Amino acid sequence: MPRSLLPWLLVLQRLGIALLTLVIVSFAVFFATELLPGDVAQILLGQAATPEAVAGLREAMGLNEPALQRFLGWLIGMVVGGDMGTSYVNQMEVAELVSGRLGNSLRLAGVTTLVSVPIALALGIGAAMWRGSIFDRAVSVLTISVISVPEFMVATLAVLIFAVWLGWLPALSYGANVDSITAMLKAYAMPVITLSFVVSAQMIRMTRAAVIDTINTPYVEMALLKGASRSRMVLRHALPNALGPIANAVALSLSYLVGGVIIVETIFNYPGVAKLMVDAVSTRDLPLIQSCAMIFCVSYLALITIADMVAILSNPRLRK
Amino acid sequence: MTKLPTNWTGRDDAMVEHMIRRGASRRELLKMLMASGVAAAAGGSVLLRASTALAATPVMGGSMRAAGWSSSTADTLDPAKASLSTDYVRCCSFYSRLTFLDEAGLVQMELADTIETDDAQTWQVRLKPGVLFHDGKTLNAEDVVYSLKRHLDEGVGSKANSLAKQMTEISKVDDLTVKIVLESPNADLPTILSLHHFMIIADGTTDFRTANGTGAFVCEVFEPGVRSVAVRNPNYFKGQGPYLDSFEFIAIPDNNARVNALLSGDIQLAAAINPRSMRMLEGQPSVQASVTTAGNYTNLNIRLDMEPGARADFVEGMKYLVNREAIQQSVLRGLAEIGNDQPVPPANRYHNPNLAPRAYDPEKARFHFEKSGLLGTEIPMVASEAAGSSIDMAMVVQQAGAEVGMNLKVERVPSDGYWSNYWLQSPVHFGNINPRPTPDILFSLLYASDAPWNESHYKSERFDQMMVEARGSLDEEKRTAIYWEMQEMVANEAGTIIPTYISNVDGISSRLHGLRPNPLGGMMGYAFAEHVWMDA
Amino acid sequence: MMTLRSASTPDRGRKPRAYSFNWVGRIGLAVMLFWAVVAVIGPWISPHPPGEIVDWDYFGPVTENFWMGTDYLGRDIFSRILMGARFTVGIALAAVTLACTFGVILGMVAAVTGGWFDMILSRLLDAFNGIPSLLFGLVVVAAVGSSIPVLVLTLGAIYMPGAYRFARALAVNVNTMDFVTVARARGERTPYLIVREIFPNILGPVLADLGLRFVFIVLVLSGLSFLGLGVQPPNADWGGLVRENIEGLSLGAPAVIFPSIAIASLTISVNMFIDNLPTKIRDRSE
Amino acid sequence: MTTPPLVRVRGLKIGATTDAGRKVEIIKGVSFDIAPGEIIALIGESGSGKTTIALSLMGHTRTGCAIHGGEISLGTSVVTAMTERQRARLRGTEVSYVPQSAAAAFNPSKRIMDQVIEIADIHKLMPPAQARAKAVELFRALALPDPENIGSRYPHQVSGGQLQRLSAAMALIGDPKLVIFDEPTTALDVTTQIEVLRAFKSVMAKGGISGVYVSHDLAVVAQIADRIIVLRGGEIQEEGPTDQILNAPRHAYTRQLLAAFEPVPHVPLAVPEAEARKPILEVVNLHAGYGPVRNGEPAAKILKDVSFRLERGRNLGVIGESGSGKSTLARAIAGILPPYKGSVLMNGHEMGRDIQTRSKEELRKAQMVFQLADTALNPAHSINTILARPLTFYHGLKGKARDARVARLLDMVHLPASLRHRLPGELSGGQKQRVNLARALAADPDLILCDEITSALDTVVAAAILDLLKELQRELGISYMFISHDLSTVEAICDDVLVMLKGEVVEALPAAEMSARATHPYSRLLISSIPKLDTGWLAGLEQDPQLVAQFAQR
Repeated sequence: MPRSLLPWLLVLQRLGIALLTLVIVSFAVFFATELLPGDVAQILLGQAATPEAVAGLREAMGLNEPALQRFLGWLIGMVVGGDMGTSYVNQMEVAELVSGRLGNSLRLAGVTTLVSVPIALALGIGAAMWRGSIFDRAVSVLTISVISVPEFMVATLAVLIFAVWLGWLPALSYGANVDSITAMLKAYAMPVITLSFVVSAQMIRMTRAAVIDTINTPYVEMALLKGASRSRMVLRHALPNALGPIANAVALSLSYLVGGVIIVETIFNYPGVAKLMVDAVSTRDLPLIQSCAMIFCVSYLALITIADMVAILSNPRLRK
Repeated sequence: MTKLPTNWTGRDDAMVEHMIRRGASRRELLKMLMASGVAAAAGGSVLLRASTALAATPVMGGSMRAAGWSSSTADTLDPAKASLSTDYVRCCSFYSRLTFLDEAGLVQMELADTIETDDAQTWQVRLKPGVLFHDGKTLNAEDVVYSLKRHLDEGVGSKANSLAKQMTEISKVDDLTVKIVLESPNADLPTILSLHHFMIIADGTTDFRTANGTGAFVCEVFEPGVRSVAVRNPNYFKGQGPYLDSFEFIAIPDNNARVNALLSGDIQLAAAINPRSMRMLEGQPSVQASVTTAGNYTNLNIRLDMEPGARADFVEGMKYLVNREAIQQSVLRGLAEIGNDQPVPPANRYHNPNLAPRAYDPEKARFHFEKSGLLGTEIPMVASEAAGSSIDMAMVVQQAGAEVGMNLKVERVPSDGYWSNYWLQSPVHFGNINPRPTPDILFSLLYASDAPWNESHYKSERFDQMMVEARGSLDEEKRTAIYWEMQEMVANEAGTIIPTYISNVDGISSRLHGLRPNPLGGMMGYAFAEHVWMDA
Repeated sequence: MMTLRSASTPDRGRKPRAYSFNWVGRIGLAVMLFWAVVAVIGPWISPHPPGEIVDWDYFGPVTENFWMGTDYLGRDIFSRILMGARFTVGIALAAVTLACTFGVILGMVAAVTGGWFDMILSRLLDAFNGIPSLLFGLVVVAAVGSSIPVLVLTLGAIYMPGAYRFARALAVNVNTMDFVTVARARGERTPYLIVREIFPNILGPVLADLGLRFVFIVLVLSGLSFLGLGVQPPNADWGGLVRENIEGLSLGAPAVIFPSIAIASLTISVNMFIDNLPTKIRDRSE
Repeated sequence: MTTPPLVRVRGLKIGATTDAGRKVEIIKGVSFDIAPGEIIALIGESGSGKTTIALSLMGHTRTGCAIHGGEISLGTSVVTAMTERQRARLRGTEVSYVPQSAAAAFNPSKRIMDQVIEIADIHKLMPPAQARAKAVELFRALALPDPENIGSRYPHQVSGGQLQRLSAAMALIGDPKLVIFDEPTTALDVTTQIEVLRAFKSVMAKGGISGVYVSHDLAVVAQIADRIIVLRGGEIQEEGPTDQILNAPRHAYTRQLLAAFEPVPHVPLAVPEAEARKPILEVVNLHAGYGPVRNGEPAAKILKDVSFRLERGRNLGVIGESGSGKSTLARAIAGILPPYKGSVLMNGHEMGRDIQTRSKEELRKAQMVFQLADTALNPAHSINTILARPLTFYHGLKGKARDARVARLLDMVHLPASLRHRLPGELSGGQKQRVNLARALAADPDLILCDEITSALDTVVAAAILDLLKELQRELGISYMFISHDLSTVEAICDDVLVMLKGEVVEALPAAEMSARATHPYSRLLISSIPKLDTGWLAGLEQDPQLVAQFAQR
């Protein structure tokens, strides 16, 4: 086959695998949902769930078809037309329900990324550059403490200090009343601080490890023997070759920002996709559950793929 | 403001406030004040100040943000489906009912002008004329008929379906008159119509993505599970309309986050604060607590139709084993009144004050357990966050059981699906009952032999007969007497242990005024929005 | 020191000095061992039953009788932390063992067999990785309720793909080594290759990884407890204790501070220990 | 010497801290001088400290090492007294470095030109355009192809020999007074090595630059160095002009080193006539390759139509340069890489293609020994475990019998029995290779496939291993198939030699008369490229440029 087609075939293969993964996840999520006790009608009726009432509501909601049939219908609609379906619970288009929440989640993830990635990379590279120095030790103590403290402690303490005691920042962050830049900064400050804490630690550690790994290679020693300064060795020689693993670490950390932020969303009352999914699960709203799961999966796969691309682009040997 | 005597300090001020928050009665407070040597007049003035500046003049304008405790994508503007406090708050501000209950628990007319009956079976509802929906349509009898009839359609999924079933005929008489015929006489219909589910919507409404009602506020934004924004309805039929220009309602499920948001000033009202957060509010001049004891309770249910509840001694033992005082003091931090195992709360005019609560008596409990032959057997008690405070209560009961050799095991189960999978099903489980305005609703819902929510599966023909008798009677004295006896029967015969009536505590900003307790629940029976105002 | 040596490098009879590590690691080890001991003997040394209400007041201060104050119900926090050690350490340890056992075995099998088995398993577990772990935990616990076996299985399932990926990567490296080729050329079957040739050579890094995973599991467990899903009351793991008493945070109540310290001390000590393991054990882990 | 020396090293001591925290002295007081324009060679085995000394001239020590005593001066500056910053100023301008493996020393993610002129950039020696022009000049001087454009490639896009010369250009760009060559040709094939050595020699001579040439290979050093310093265990054993060291060594160790170069003629094993004619191994039209198989053929075909016979008691050598397919041949025979065409016959009957289809007995008869003893022994197993496994596996031995056999095996490879409880990591390279052999012997094979088993060893150790192989053959009557790129090794042990090129056998020769009997041009080129212990060999060597262009992978 012609050489120039090869990368495209690889991309196609990648996409195919990703799609397959999504379908697998979708089925897994479906069966998991089926295992949950109670269905949407029972849950909606709550204490009022007498058998007749449940049967009536089920009938009215069109839930009398077998679940698998409904799921397959949803899946086909999704794959063929990108149609996320209609929520059982409130009859709204899932796309409509999700879009606002996803926007929120992505905004939060985006701001957190903008804040945490540069800081984490700087600290990680710095720690690697001056390995064994006071700075390195300080960074390592910091990351260990951050890794070791539960997220909800960080978040709750942040609220207490900055919102309740100092009154500098709002205790809530739910995207309303963001009419100026300052208001936006204020609204996002607290969740972003908390999340940055949580995701940075891993990135710092991995960055440091990756850079140190490359610092130990002969070509970085060669740079030293050319008379290069420490910063030149690290920034010009070690870093470009550590990009692959760093990108991987960053991607893994960031994938946490979409679905893993349930605690932060809870504490700051931030309306993101994670809470939406929890809601959907607690109301057994299958189309919504599925859509949320797809979002998490897609974002995870996208990030991993981007990381792979970075690794490939940063390495001329793989670039061909 | 009245000048205070010189020996009265800010600390005393705080103490009085604290006692009021804890639900101390005015008499108790005065007694305390007398004992501390403060003149009655001065004490009175403190009380006045402490129980919010009631006398202040309402201020128009401003906006506020309030937070409830529960919210999800299942949030709805459909009053029939409303199930969470969040839904009730929204329904109350966007819609109106035919009647409502005032602070004293008395029925007042809202959309209805008059409600009349001769036999408590056939009712004539006359509507106020000229009431406008938000979309400009005028309220008429068809809207009322549609609104009420919806509850009978099972496809709607109405929460009030079982209550509504007694309305066998709902028909339009003329443009402003509706006739309601009941299955059997029920003198409480006006009270029933004040329930949140019976909000009036426009005829033919099926789309509830926004609300078209006759309420004090117009729905501007509604995002299920996120928030709603309401703005003043300029055409409100009650004349001057609400004080607030707008109000935003959100839900913060996490208690601590809700309190923190109140303390930081992000919200002006935090509904249903956990008693253990009270200390966070104490000594904060910017916030106050508003306490309502409406009759909400969390109870321990023992099914009488299966083991171990089929053994009467077990049930009897459990009633002695439940340390009501410990639950009141430790679990609910004093923000509760001790209950006497029957559902009619002290605030209700039919409450039987002569029925003394069972005292905590481990020895008697042990005696009965031994007699039942179950001492030492492991018996699971199902509790869940879904039934508020039930886990803590269960732990108190379990500890007491451990001390007399009764092996009760707390089984915490998920909130999701609790009501359909455990409540009414498990042999020993906890339930949680929201306040209902009349004994009849409570008894027919919870204790009649065919009651849909017969928590302990209690069956008594005599009880059923008495209920029907009281329901159809327009003689207050007779009704009271019957209800008192029924309360005794429930307390002694049923398997439902109601240790306390739990007070609802709403945290409010000091800038917020006009909030008063209401027998339908916290936040002024969820209808606070049209009654409160903000300091400028 | 002895336990570490025998556990991580069974065959090595080197001079003990080769495995000495610095004082930071030793402190970490000491704290870990302390909590391990507490987890075992906790119930016997606790002054009060964990469920007993000992004080009508709540969020009580540190006193002579209640060394770490009292909680929101007026129970003795000291006793509850001793009791919680067993659940926190026990569940996390069980889960991490489960995750690593299955992950490592599958990882090694995938690395050695390769081909379709490897490809499908890797894809599947990768997909699983895309599901946020806390959400997964929430769903499972919502479905089947929370009991200790459920928590262990759930947490184990959450971390299995990570352990798999890690072990597989290591095993793929070892698998290309000549000594494995020698064994293969000798005619050895896959189980022998995995058990005798590969496993001993990935054990060190796997143990280090297990330590880090343990920390994550402790944190996820506390996160689950924070969201209301944990051990059955009146017992509670440390995360549960923090959640129960979180209202006391602004009051500076010992009831919330001490459980937090307990969590942090455990996780920090494990991290300190792992970070300061001799490079011989750790070098292949990054 | 009238001119002052360029480099003065006096009483140099370098210490290292091991992982376990122990401190050891690796350079124990070394003193020498280098005159301007002089090239000295540091010769020694691994662990002799030759690279450590060379790097210390740049003021650099590797992680864990530090200069403990003595003085190094370069021209007028005292390197040992400098700060790290001052030393950095020295590197690249006064003294520069040519690494052992240019492939590893070039940053894979940057273009070659940027790396070559980086020294000029770091030290602000000249504007980039000028540096580039100078680099092209150097490329030309180093006889690199396409000097104008080679700099715009990435390191992985040029060959190893070119990369090695490019690294020399990198070292020379800053006009240093001293260049350190750290085994710069060790990783190269012999045919490539010649060109690289020539290029080095000519630029050094042209610029009058002093050099330090670190190597373990006396023959290579003989071509380029003016003086040789023989090192062992961090101490100088002998120092003298190249001619003197080669022809009149004074120190016993030097003599030992030289002796290892002496070809030891191989005496074929006397085998009964009837046995001898029976081939122990016969390979017929063997084809093998890697990659996904399509239409029964793999994507990358390595071995093409290889056939040969190996008779009992005889040894077969396989020589060729990297990429010639000689290791693949061994793997295909062992079944590790199943051939896709052709057959392998052992003692006359055909064996299964892959390991799975071969019987235990078939597997037992042919054992393989790998080049890198380090990776061929499981670091987690004791020597006893390693040797006991094949005994149990093939012979079902257990308990005392097995222990006794392990002891015998260790004795056969001249290792003390006390070693059996050690781990491979505690053994020296030579010891490990002996254990490797012992493991092969444990199977009681007819044939041992030796894949470059002496290449990674120091000369003296390698010679001892060869002696051992011969001894074992005399005792056990086994045959070897001996794969190597080193002709003298093959000569020392083999009876017949196959010359391989690009997966094909180009010629089969009797080992004793290879140079005389070789007819294939590639064989002749290969044989003529082996350096000789003669200072004039490189200068006097004439190779047909056409041949070179055709076969050498420069």
